[in-house]
Amino acid sequence: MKFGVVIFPGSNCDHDCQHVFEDVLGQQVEMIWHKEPTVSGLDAIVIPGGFSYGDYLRTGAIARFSPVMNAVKEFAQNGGLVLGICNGFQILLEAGLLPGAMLRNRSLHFVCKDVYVRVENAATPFTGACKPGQVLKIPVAHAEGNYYTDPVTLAGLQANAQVVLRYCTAEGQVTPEANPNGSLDNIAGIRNAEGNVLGMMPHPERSAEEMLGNEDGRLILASMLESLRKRPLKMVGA
Amino acid sequence: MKAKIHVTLKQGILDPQGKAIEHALDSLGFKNAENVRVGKYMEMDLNEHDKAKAEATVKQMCEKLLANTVIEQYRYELSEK
Amino acid sequence: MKAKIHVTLKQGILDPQGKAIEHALDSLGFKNAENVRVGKYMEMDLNEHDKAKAEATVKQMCEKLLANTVIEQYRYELSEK
Amino acid sequence: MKTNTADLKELLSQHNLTDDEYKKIRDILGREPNLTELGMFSVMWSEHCSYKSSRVHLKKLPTTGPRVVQGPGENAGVIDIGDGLCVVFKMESHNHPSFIEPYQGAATGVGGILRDVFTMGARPIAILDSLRFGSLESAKNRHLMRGVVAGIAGYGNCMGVPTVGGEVRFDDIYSLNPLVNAFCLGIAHKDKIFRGTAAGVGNPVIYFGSKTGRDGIHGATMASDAFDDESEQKRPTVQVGDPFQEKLLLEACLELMANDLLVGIQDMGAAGLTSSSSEMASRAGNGIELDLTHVPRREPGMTPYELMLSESQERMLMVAKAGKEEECIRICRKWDLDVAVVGKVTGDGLLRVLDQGQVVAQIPAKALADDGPRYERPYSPPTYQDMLTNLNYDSIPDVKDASAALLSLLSSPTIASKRWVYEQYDHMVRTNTIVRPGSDAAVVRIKGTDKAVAMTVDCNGRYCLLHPYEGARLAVVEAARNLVCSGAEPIGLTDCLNFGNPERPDIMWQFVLAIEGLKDACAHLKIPIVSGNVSFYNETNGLSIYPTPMLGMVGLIEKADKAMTQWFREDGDAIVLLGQTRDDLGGSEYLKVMQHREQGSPPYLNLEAEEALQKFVLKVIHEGLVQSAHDCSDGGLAVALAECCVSGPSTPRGAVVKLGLGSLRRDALLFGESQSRIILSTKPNVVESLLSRATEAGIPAAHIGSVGGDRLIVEVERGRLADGDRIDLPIREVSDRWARALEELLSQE
Ligand SMILES: Nc1ncnc2c1ncn2[C@@H]1O[C@H](COP(=O)(O)OP(=O)(O)O)[C@@H](O)[C@H]1O
Ligand SMILES: [Mg+2]
Repeated sequence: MKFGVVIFPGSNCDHDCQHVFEDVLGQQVEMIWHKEPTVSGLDAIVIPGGFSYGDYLRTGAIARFSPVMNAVKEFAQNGGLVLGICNGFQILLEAGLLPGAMLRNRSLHFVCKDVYVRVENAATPFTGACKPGQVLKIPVAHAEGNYYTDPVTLAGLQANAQVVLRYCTAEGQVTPEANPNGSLDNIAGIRNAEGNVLGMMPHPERSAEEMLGNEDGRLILASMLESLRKRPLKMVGA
Repeated sequence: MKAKIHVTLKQGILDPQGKAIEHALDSLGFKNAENVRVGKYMEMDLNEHDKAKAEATVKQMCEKLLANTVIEQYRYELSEK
Repeated sequence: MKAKIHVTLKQGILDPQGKAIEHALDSLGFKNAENVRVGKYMEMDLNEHDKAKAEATVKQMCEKLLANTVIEQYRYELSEK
Repeated sequence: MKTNTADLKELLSQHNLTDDEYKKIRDILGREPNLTELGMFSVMWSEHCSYKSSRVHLKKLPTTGPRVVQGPGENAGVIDIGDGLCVVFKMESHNHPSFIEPYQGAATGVGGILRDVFTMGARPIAILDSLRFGSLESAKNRHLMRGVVAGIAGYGNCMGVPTVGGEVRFDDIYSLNPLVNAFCLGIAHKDKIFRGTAAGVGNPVIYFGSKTGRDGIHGATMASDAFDDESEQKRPTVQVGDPFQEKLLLEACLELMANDLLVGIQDMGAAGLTSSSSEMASRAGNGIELDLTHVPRREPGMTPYELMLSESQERMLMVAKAGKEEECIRICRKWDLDVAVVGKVTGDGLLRVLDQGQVVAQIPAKALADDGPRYERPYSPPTYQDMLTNLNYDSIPDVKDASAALLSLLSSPTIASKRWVYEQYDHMVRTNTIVRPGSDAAVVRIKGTDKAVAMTVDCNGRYCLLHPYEGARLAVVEAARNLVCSGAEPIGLTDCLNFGNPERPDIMWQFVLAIEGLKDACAHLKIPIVSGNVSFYNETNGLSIYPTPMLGMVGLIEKADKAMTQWFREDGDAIVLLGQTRDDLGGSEYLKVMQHREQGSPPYLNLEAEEALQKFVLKVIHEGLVQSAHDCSDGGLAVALAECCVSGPSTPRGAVVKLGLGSLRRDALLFGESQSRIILSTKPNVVESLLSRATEAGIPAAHIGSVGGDRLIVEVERGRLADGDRIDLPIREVSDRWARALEELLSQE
């Protein structure tokens, strides 16, 4: 499979995503400069973490206007898989590919540590390899992961099983203490209504190798592969 | 013209920064401060002398970029430099 | 009383955020925006009816906490709620 | 310059220049300098840039070795790690700016050290930070610490370079002079190391990065200026960092370097355009002609003086190969950077500065960069030195309640977990961090090889106060021990020497002895010092900091999977103590916390014994005989054991330990900071062979207990047991105290 990894000025997990898909999962990767107006021949697009445009004004606010984002939108509209990690999630929100917005962490601090997330919906292209309710240990690293949306939208997300990952304890309890940033309903990751776009704050690419002490994140990436293999042969965007 | 833009969190949206400041003020002995809200304030010069045009532009800027209307509201004033 | 406080970077101090916004506006086609500067805007309610007292308090707050007077300047307005 | 003597005096003092230095300037120029030239000399001849008080002594340090590719003198040191790769590293201080504006001061400190490393052609892969603050009981110190940590996080996180380790210590002596030292390490190809040289007469000189503003003018002189209460006025000189701009600068630099366009390159640090241009010219024995007309500016009406002295951040100067200008400019533009050809390399050895066609300054580059004044400042031990060292231990009662003492030590901020700090740093980005903050050293793998590098920063300023020579030696061996415990062989060192006012003989004495100590320890362990930095004048109102020669040491692990951590891994494992415990209470954290004394002689050190221990531990780790390895430092054996139990990522493990008292004091046995001691845990079946091999190697070794249970129990064996002889605590309590102490101190408003 061929994964596109978008590079914005200030992206800094782009190499990490390239590494994990190429060297760990043995897939093809194409790095896509943000000024590219079109993409082609890709099976999935990853919007990596980092500080696109320095996170100035609002995180993701400026990046969403990069030419490549039109291509990403189109790719998504054609059913292509799009994964936004951390800053990538924030960009997808600003771009309107996912509902809601990010506020500063409750602590006002940047927080980098392992957290536990519970798989609330295992029937997505991003979680197919997980058991329902499975608890994954995946690191977060952000200052704006405090997810917010209005009550109506939230109800919609919950009703359509669009809340895919929620912060929880090691035992799988969804509690305020287990929430690293104060996000609404302990939300760590959501998908769009169609189910082909996922945004998540935790970094699966940082927990996909034994040497890094934790391989849970790999399940997310492996799920993508699996669903791409199962999918009827039509190369999106091609 | 000169544009002055205020972008603030919508009512009802929790403002962690405001809370923190309120708490800090309190422990500094400023017991009588309440409902602290923190927002952004932007100033810019606009090469545009027609007030109506300038208004339209600034409104667009806010809608498109400067404010995220999911969580924020904005207001602006225009003045001659 | 209600206090409205503006905290902005002093003249000549680099404003990376303003620079980035100006750049973004430009590439969005808003070519006529210049000297974008970004600051903080704060609102709070003060349990204090004596204007002079309120003034003194707010000034203290700014000096002590709200503004980093090394690189920032502040101004405030007070109004009845 | 047409000025009457009164004005001249005023002018010179504003520029921190002495009459003699001014005379020397006149002799060099053969005329009076104009104001711009005076400013250029003042920054280049400042202590910060010229090392005028330290050079004669720094020369003594061992800087060579088989792996050394580049020693001191360039932007950073370079060491060969095989496979055609090098590590490039350096440590820098940003103490004064951080005191004035903690967030921006620390942030720009990180920005500066990053530039030093990527200027050499390396991609930065790790940052470490070493911090010193006064007591957290003071709101001001809490404010400083919060700001500094946020500043380091704000810059490093945005750059996507993980901050993988560091050190924070607390002592009131640092209240008015906090220390903020940042270390950065990068990876480069051995055949693609870049240097700051302006070779090739006629080659274009190109400016790129941010525009120039009035930031930090006199910053370089400020950094060499003892504080007084008027320092407030110097505030507007603080620079603001733009990590986003620096990230673009980094990527642009690496792209420029990959395309074979450059002759030389250097970042604009302190003294901005003046230092970068004069140093590059001087290294090549050439001159440079700069035309300020082309320098990108942030503000109108900037004078040549301001342009040459500005310390605006995120700026670089490169000398391109003739004809490659366009290509360089294209790459810089791709990354949205300001870029302009601002001059050319000349053969006359002069730094000539033009503005609007006028020559506004003309100085021999070498005079600015290398011919600054050198001082052999007088030195002599302070009168109070004996009072510090002479401590009558009989006057100090032995420990009454060892359990309580341990808890107090674990909640002393110097010993307590630094989680509050490093959780604000992205320490995982780049997915190379195989040992995260929280063990003796951080370990970062090098993708595309089997290798990993280990890094640590260490210095105990109290030891250095009590005996600068011993303190410096102890810093070297502790750093090395931290690396060895992580499975790494020490291969190189960078230093950041923080001291008081060198014009004071007692301070100069501390400096000279510390250098001697560094020299002897490094020479013995064969660890070359390849880069460094001196920060003098850490003094306010006549009060100097403890001598603090901060060290950043780098180790190599050939097989990354041999990396070792400090925490116990499995219940039932045997606990082995290597090394000898003596009556070493002097200068200990225990004396400070429990007796409020910072006195005595620092722990005894025998370099042969230390070396034998380190060789042995490295060997057994590589043979796979070891489950964990932790060196004993602050708080001694009891604290080290507690750390083995609670510092791991999973839930804490208990341990049961028996120690023989022999002729020692109980407090010395439990909390003394005897050197050359390492706690290993091993599978029970290998203990015997391990012990006998240690004994053969001449290393004192004892099987002191085993891992497991839900309590930390340390019994001291001797005739009969009195209460105080026993540490017996629920492991949860030990863990909570240690894990929460720092956060609790900082959460006071
Ligand atoms: N300022 C800091 N930033 C990042 N990590 C830190 C910092 N201070 C301490 N640490 C980490 O906490 C752990 C304990 O630090 P320290 O007690 O200095 O170790 P040691 O005594 O072995 O030198 C180390 O892993 C160190 O890297
Ligand atoms: Mg240690």
